[in-house]
Amino acid sequence: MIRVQQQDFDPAEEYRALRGSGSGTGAIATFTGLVRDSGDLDGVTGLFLEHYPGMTEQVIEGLVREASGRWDVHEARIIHRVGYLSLGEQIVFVGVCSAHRGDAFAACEFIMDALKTSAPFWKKEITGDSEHWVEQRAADLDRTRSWE
Amino acid sequence: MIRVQQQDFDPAEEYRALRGSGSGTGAIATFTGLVRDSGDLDGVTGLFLEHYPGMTEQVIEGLVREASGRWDVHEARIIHRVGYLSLGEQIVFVGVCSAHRGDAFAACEFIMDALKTSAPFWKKEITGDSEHWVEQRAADLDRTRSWE
Amino acid sequence: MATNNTITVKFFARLREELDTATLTVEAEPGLTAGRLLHDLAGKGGNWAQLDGALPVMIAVNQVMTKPDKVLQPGDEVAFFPPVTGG
Amino acid sequence: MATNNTITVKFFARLREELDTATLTVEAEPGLTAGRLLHDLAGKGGNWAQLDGALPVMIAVNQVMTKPDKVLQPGDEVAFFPPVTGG
Repeated sequence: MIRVQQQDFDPAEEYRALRGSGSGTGAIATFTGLVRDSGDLDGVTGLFLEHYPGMTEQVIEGLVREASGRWDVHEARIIHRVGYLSLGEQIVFVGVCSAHRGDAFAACEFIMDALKTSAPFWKKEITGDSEHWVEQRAADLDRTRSWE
Repeated sequence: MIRVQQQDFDPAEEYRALRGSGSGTGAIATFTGLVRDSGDLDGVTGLFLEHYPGMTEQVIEGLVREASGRWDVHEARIIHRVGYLSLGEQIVFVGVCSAHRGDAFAACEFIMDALKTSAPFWKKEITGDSEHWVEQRAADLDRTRSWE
Repeated sequence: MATNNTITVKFFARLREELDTATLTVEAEPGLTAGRLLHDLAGKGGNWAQLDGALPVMIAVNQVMTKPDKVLQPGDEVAFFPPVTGG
Repeated sequence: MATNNTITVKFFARLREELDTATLTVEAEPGLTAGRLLHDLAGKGGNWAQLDGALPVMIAVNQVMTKPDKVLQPGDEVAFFPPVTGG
């Protein structure tokens, strides 16, 4: 399940769906990203998120396929929001269920790391009086390469 | 927040508490373990979980302190159930919030791995007509040692 | 969308803003590569000059990430954008 | 709880079941170690014999994991149990 949307999401609903995926599920790992008050800039009051419709979904589907090839993944649910988001709002959700916790953690973290470096989203930080397109962080690229 | 209890828990409530931990929180990683139908035995219909009251809480507090020393942890919430649990029921929840996703994932996985090898809980698998105390898995010890 | 003998070019994020262009259409010349198209567009000068190596530009053709030597076909959709920063 | 000159001994999980004992009280002898106490208990025979090395037994004194050479003090709570399997 992959969704790119403006509206907010409820992690509890996603968790319920993952939990309902079958009697062989023993482990559910989730990650949620929030808008926080310091990124490249301090005093961030919001973000603007742009994406490339169509390509985004294809890239994320590819990441889920790749994760499913490497680990035991019963189901993966991914939501990424776009548009204007305020401080504290939810940006992204990745949830994975599996028989085993190691696979659930690894697949969840792999997808999340790869989302940051492979999926066509761009983030602009907004402070009281300025805007600033976020630069890709070398640390994010390094994290993604560490899975290769 | 550490709780050892017989009754079920709601991951959504724990998530809300983690999300409310402050404007510097950018990342929330959670893990939930469920009773699944195959462990040491196939056809598992339930578990019985025993613990050492008092020591359990102390050990888990120590794990949270250790995680907080190694990673940026804004808050950690841990719930472990005891008593009789049926197939599909929730056993354990670990949730961590942090400024950064790498810290949230690492602390959450570290605590979960260490719970399995350090906290005084014992699991008995129940099938239709037999019971069986689960043996500690070498793989779990290896996972915990990998954090050393 | 591109018609018979054209290529659709898209820009995103900082590039879309600085070039004040989300989409444009170019003629599909035989053998035209994505990298060559980028170089040609840089030749317009002004803010367009940055397309020629000043900052990293990622390339996708038909919504798949690709390298500059990719040869473009009539009807292709090529996108140029800064390194991604979602998640 | 242990009174003045005694030590409280607890068993958990498989050991509790197989020994049919959750708690017992022993005299605190000077210099008695947790490992020596385990050996003495194994001397009771029957299912108790397994305490002497047949299967791994973990030891906690006053709710902290410890090694067999730990010397026990009057009033201590010592627990013996199989390797843990929670989570």
